[in-house]
Amino acid sequence: QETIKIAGIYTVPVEQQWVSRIHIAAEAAKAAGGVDYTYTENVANTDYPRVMREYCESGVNLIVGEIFGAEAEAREVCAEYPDVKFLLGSSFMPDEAVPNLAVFDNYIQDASYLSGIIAGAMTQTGSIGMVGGFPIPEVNRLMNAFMAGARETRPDAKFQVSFIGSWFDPPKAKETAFAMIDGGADLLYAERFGVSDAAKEKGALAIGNVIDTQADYPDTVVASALWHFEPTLNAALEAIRAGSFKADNYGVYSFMKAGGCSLAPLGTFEGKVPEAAMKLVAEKEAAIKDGSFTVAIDDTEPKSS
Amino acid sequence: MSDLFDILLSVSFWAAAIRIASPLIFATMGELICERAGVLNLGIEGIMVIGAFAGWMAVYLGAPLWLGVTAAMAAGMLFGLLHATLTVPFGLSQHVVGLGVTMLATSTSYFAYRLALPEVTSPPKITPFAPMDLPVLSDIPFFGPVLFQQTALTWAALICAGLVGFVLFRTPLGLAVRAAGENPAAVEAQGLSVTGLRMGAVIVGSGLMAVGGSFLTLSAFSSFFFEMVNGRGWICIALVVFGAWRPGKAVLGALLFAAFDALQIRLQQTPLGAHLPYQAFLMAPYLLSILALILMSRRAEVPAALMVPYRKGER
Amino acid sequence: MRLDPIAAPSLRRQIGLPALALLATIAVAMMLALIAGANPLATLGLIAKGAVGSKFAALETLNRATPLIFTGLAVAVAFRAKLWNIGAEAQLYAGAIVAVLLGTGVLGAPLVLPVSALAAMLAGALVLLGPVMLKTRLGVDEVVTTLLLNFVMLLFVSYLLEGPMKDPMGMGWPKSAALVKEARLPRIVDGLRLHWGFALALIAAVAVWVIQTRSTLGFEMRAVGQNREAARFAGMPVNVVLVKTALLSGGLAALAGWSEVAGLKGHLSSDLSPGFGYTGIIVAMLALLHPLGVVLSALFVAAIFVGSDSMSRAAGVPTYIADMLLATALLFMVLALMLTRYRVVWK
Amino acid sequence: MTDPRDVVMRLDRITKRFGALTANDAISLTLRRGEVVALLGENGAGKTTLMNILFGHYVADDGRVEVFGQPLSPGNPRAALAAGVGMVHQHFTLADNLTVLDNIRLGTESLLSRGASRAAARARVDRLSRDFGLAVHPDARVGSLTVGERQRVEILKALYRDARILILDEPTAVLTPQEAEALFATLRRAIAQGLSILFISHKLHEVMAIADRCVVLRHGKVVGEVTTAETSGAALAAMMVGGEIALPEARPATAGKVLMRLDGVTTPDKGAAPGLKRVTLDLRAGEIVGLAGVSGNGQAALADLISGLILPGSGSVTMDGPLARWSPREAIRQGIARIPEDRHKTGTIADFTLTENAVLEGYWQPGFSKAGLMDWRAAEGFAQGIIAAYDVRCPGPGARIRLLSGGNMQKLILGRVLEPGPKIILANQPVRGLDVGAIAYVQSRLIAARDGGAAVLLISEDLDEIMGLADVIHVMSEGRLSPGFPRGSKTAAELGLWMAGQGFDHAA
Ligand SMILES: Nc1ncnc2c1ncn2[C@@H]1O[C@H](COP(=O)(O)OP(=O)(O)OP(=O)(O)O)[C@@H](O)[C@H]1O
Ligand SMILES: Nc1ncnc2c1ncn2[C@@H]1O[C@H](COP(=O)(O)OP(=O)(O)OP(=O)(O)O)[C@@H](O)[C@H]1O
Ligand SMILES: [Mg+2]
Ligand SMILES: [Mg+2]
Repeated sequence: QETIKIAGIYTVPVEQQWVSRIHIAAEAAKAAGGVDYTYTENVANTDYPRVMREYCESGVNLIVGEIFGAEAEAREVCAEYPDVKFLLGSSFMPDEAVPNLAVFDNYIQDASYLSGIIAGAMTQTGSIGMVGGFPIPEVNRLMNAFMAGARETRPDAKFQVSFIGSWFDPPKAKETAFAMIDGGADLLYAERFGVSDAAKEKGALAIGNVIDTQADYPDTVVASALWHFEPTLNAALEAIRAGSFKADNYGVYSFMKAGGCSLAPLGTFEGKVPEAAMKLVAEKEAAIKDGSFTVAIDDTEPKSS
Repeated sequence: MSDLFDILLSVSFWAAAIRIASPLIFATMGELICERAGVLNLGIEGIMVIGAFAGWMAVYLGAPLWLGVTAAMAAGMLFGLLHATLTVPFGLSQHVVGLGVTMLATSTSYFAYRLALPEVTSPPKITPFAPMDLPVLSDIPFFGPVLFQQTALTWAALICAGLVGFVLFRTPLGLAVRAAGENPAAVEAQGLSVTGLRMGAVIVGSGLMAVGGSFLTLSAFSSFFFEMVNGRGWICIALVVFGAWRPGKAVLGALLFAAFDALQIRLQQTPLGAHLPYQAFLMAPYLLSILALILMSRRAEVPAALMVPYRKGER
Repeated sequence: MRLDPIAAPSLRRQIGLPALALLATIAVAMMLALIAGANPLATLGLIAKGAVGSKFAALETLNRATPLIFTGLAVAVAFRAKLWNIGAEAQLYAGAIVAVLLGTGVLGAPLVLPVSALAAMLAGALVLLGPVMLKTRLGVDEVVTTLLLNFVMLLFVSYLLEGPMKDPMGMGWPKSAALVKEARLPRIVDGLRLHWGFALALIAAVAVWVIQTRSTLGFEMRAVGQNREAARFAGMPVNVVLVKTALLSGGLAALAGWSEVAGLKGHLSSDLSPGFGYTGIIVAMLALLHPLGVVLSALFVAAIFVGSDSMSRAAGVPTYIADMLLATALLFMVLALMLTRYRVVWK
Repeated sequence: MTDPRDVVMRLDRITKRFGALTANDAISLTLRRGEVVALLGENGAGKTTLMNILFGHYVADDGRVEVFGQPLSPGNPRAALAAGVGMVHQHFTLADNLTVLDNIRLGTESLLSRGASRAAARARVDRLSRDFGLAVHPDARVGSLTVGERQRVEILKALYRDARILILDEPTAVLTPQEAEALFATLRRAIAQGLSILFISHKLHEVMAIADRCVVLRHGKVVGEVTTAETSGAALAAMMVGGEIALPEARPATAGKVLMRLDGVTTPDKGAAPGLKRVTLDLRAGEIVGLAGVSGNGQAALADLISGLILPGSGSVTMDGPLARWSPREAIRQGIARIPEDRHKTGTIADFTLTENAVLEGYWQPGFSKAGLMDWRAAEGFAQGIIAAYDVRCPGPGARIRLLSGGNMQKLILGRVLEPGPKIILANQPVRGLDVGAIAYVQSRLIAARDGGAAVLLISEDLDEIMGLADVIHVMSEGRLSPGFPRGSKTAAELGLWMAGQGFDHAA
C-alpha cells in the first residue's frame, strides 16, 4: 500500500490547544505507519492559500488544517488541485462542486456539556468565570454547552464571560481570571492558558477544555472536555485508501458517539465530585451515546449573566 | 456607578494594576534611557520577546530564577548591541533598524524555541516567582496586600525605576546621557564620546526591556508563548512620551495604563459590559493614552537630538 | 571609527556592496539550516526556487509585494516630509473597510471600483489626518499617536466584524460579507492569484515619483520635510502641505488594504494584514524613500520572505527562519546601501 | 623674540583635505603665553577647520599639534581639554534643555563616580563668573538665554576646566556691540591671568584692538603674519583677499513716495522677545532706512511683520492701500524682498541644491511652474543667472547649498530676492559672519537697489554699518521706535543713548 503524504497547515503554533489535537493525531497516524506527515505552523491567513498551493505542487496527498479565516480562497485552491485531498476545519458545509474537500470542526459540545454538569456541582458560590480569546463559533459552542450543563446541577448559576482579544496572552487571561475570582467566581472555565494558573493561585477550581491539564494543576483542574482528532483523521485516511474520499462533513467524528470527544478522567478529583452529579454525568453520557439525547449546538456569543 | 467605586476601592484591583504595570515599567525605563540618549528603539517589542524567551529557557534548563532574569538581560543586551552598532556609529535609520531588530529578535526566539522543543504539544512550565508574603507588612490593611504580596520582580521593577531616575538626574553619567540626547556636539566638545554614551544607553536600555519581557514568563506566567508580548513594547514607547521622558511620570503612566487595563477587565462584568462590545474596553487604554498625550502636549520636552544620528566631523 | 562621505561612489561599490549583503544573508541562511539539522548547501537553491523558481512562485512574490508597494509608498511620501507615519497599518484597514462597505452590493458595475478606491483613499487619509492635526495644532508627537491608532483600528475592525459588518452567512466567524463580483479586481493571469492591484501599485509608484520630482507639491513636501522654518519663511503653506502629505500618504496606505480585499481576499477579516503597514516602513527606508525604489525594495522583501518561507518547508526547518532571514537581509542591505555612500575610516 | 619656553602651543605643517579641496595647506602657527593671536581670512579660508583640528574634532591628514611642549593626540577633544585647551565654537555647542550649571559640569567628572556636590560646582562657577565678569544664572536653562549669555556659558565651560589656551571662533559675529565690549573685558582679564588666546574674527577693528599678532589665511595657506602694532585694518583686508577692496561709497539719496507705512502698529510679545509698541514707520522709494538697536528689542517682530510671518495686533500697515491678507507669500507678491537674519535656519534649505534654493520662494510663479508642475529648466536658468550676476562661487547650480560658504550663500539669497526687482527690501543683518570682501559686495548691491528706486530697511546691530549706509536712522528699544534721524544728524554716542532707551521717555 502506498504511503499517504499528509501536510498540516496551521495558523498558530502547534502548542495551541486546538491545533495540538490535530498535530498529535497526525503524529500518531505517522507512528502507526503508512503515513508521512510534515507541517507548517503560524501561517498567516494571507499566506495560507500560497502555502496550500506550495504543498499541492510538492505532491502531498492530504492537507489538514483550518481555513476559517481564508475560506473563499482556500476553496479555490482545492478546486484547482483536484488530485489532492483536503480535510480542513471550516465553518461551512462541504460543497459537491469541490469533491476533494471535506470539512470538520471541534464539535465537542457533548463533553463540554458533561464537564458543565460537574462544574455546577462543584461551585460553592454558584458563580462561574469564563475567559475566552475571541467569541468565535468554535469557542461559543463549547461555552454554551458548558453553561447548559452547569445549569443542570446549578439552575441559579451566574456566569461571568470575558474575551481578551488575543489567543496568546496568558498573563492577560490570568489577570482576567483573577478579576472574576474577585467578582465571586470560585470555578473557572479554562478556555485559555493562564486561567487555571489564576485558579490555582487563588484556590479556586477550573474546568479544562480541549486538552487535559490536570497533571499541571492537580488540585485545581477538576475535569476537562477533551477533543480527539483521531477518529476524524482516521476516517479520512480510510476514505482515501478506499478511494471514496468526497465532499463530506467530518464534524460528526468529533461527537462523543464517534469517540471524537470525551470527559477526561477525574484523576485527583476522584471521589471529590458529588455522587449525584457523577450519576447524572453517566446517565447523560449513555444517552448521548445511544442517541436518545443530543446536546444543542449554539454558536451565539455567550454573555455574562 | 457604585460598581466602579467598588472596583476602585478593592485591594485586588490595585494589586492587579501593579502586577500588570511591572513589565511595562521595566521596558519603559529601558526605552526611556535609549531615547534620553537620542535613540528611538523600536526594537523594544522584539527585545521583550527575546527576554521572555531567554529568561524562561534558562530556568527551564535548570537555572535559578534570578539567573533567568540575568539571561534575559544578557539576551536583550546582545540585541541592544546590534541595534546600537547599526544606529550609532553607522547612523542607520532608527526606524528601520528598530523594526528589523524586532523582527529578528522575535523570529530568533521562536526559531530557537522550536529547535529546543520540537515535539511539544502543550507548553512546558517552570516554577515562577511567587508573591512575597512579607510578615507584618503584608498585614497592613489595604496597602499590605496591594504592595507586599507582589513578586520580587515587581519590586525589582520599582527599584529599577528609582535607580534610573537617580542615575539620569543625579550623576555625571546621567547628565552625559541626557546631553547626548539633547546636543551630541556639546557632549563631544566636552571630551566625551557620543558613540560610547549612546551605545551604552541602548545596550543597557535593551537589557531592561528584556527583563520586562522576562517578567511575563518568570512572574506573570510560567510558560513561554509565541506572541505573548502582544504589543506591550509599543505601549511602552507611548508611555515614554506620556511620561515626558521622566522616569517618575513614566512609572505613573504605566500604573495608569495598567489600572485602566485592570479596570476594563472588571468593567466587562458589570451591566455596562453587557451593553458595550468588549472591544470598547480593550480600546480604552489606547484612547486614553492619546487623550493624555493631547492634554500634556504643551509641556512635553522631546530630547532635541532624538532620532538624529550623529556623525563626527560632519556638519 | 569615522564615516567619510564619498562624493561619487563607483559602480563597483554600488553593485558590489548590495551583492555582498545578499551573500551574507545566504551565509546566515546556511548557518541556520545547519543549526536546524538541514542541508545547508541546499538553502540557496530552495530560496531561489521558492521565490522565483516557477511561474506560480514568481507571481506569489509579486502578489505579496503588492500591498508592500502601497504601504512603502505611503511611508516614503510621509517620511520625505518628516511626517513620521507609523500608522500605515491602521490606514490600510480603513481602506479595507471601505472596500467592503461599497463592494458588497451598494454600488453597481462600472462605478464601484473607481468610487470605492477613491473612498478608500479618503478614509485612509482621514485616519492619518487626526494625528497630523494634533501635530500641527498641538504639537503632539505623531510617532506615538499613529502607532497607538493601529491598535485602536484593529479593535474597531474586530468590533465591526463581530457586530455591524459581520457576514450573516459567515456561520458566526468574525469576517465581513464577500464582495460582489463587480467589486473585485480581476486577475491578470487566469488561475493565478496575481490581480490588477499589482498594476495599480506600479502606476501609483510612477505617479508618486512624478509628484515628488516634478510637481510643486512635491517640492513643497520636500522643503517642509527638510526645514520647516525655511519653508514657512519662503511662503509655503506648511500646515496645508502637511495635510496634503497626510492625505496622499494615508490614501496610499488605504489602497493597500483596498487592493488586498478587492483583489485577493474578497472579504475583510481582522488578520487581513500580517504587518504590511510596519513592513512598509522598512520597504520605504530601504528604497531611500525613492518611489520607484519602493517597487524594487518591495519585490526584494517579498522575494526574501516568500523564498525563505518556502525553503523552510522544503528543507524541514522551523518556519520562523523566514522572518529571521528577512530581518537579516534588511539589516545587511541598509548597511550596504549606506556604505555605498560612506567610507569607513578607522583612525 | 621671547623665550621659546614661553610657547604654549605650536601647530606644525597642518594639512587637511576634504575630497579635492585642501582646506588647510601645511599651516604652521605658534602661540605664546599671555598672547592674543588673531586668525584672519575670507569665508572658507580654512580657519574653523584648523581650529577643529587643534581641538580634535577633525583629524589632520598631515602635521602635528604640540601643547605645552607635548604632542597632542589627534582626533581627541578629551586630550585637548586635558592639555588645557578650551574652545568656543562658531556654532555654540550647548544643550538647550539643560541648565547652565549642567552644561558646564558635563564631562568634568568621572562618569562612574557619584559626582561632586552641586553646591561645590555652583560655588566654583559663581567665583569664575565674578572673577571674569561673566554674569549668568547657573540654574537658568540654556534654551532661555540670549546669544551673549550663551557665549558666556561657553567661556565658563573652558575656564571651569582650567583652560590655559582659549580658542574663540568668530565670537563676536552674533554679539551686540555692548556684548562684544563685555567679552573683550573678560578676555583682558583672562590674559592678565596668563591665558593665551587664539581668536578668529572678520571684524578688523576688534582685531586691531585686542590682538598682539595676526595670522592671515587664504585658500588654506598662511599668506602673512604681522604684529598688530605694525599694520592697519586696510592692510589686513588687502592681505586677506589678495588685493584692494573698494568700499561702497553711499551717495545721498533722493527719497520718493512712501511705499509702506506702519501706523501705530503693536504686536504681541513672543516669550522674552518684545513685540512692537505703537510703531510708526515710513519706507520710501530710493531711501535706506537703518534700524539700530540692541538685538532683542523688537527688531525680530518688525522683521517678521514685514516678512509676512505675523500680523499687526493693532494699528495698520498700508502699501498702496491697507493690506487685505498678509502672509509670506503675500509679501513676496507685493514685491517685498526679504533677507532673513539666519541664512542657515530660515534663508536656505541646506540639502537643497542652489537651483532649488533659488526658486524656494518663487516656485509657484508662472515662470517656474505651470499647472502644478515645476519647470526645472527655467529654475536652473534662473539660478545660473544669479550665479553669474552675483558671483556666487560654487561647483554649479546642482550643488547642495550646504557646501557653500556663508558669504556665497548670502549672495544666492541676495540674487533670489533682488532679481525680481522688488519695491521694498528687508535686509536683516545682511552681512553677519561675512568677510570684508563679501560685506562690501552685499552693501554695494543694497545701495544699487536703492538707487534703482527700492525702499530698503536695514536692520543691524553694527552702528558703523548703519551710520555708513542709512539715509534715515531709527533706533529701537523695548519694542518702541525712535523718530527718524537723517544721515549725519546724530553721533554714535547720541544714538547709543537712544539704544539704551533714554530718548523715548521724552518722545513718548
Ligand atoms: N566637514 C567638512 N566637509 C567637507 N568640507 C569641509 C568641511 N568643513 C569645511 N570644509 C571645507 O573647508 C573649507 C574651509 O572651511 P572653514 O570652515 O575652515 O572656513 P572658515 O575659514 O572658518 O570660514 P568662515 O570665515 O566662513 O567661518 C570650506 O571652504 C569647505 O569647503
Ligand atoms: N557638510 C559640509 N560639507 C562641506 N563643507 C561644509 C559643510 N559644512 C560646512 N562646510 C563648509 O564650511 C565652511 C564654514 O561653514 P560655516 O557653517 O561656518 O559657514 P560660514 O561660512 O562660517 O557661514 P556663517 O558665517 O554664516 O556661519 C563653509 O565655507 C562651508 O563651505
Ligand atoms: Mg569658520
Ligand atoms: Mg562664518
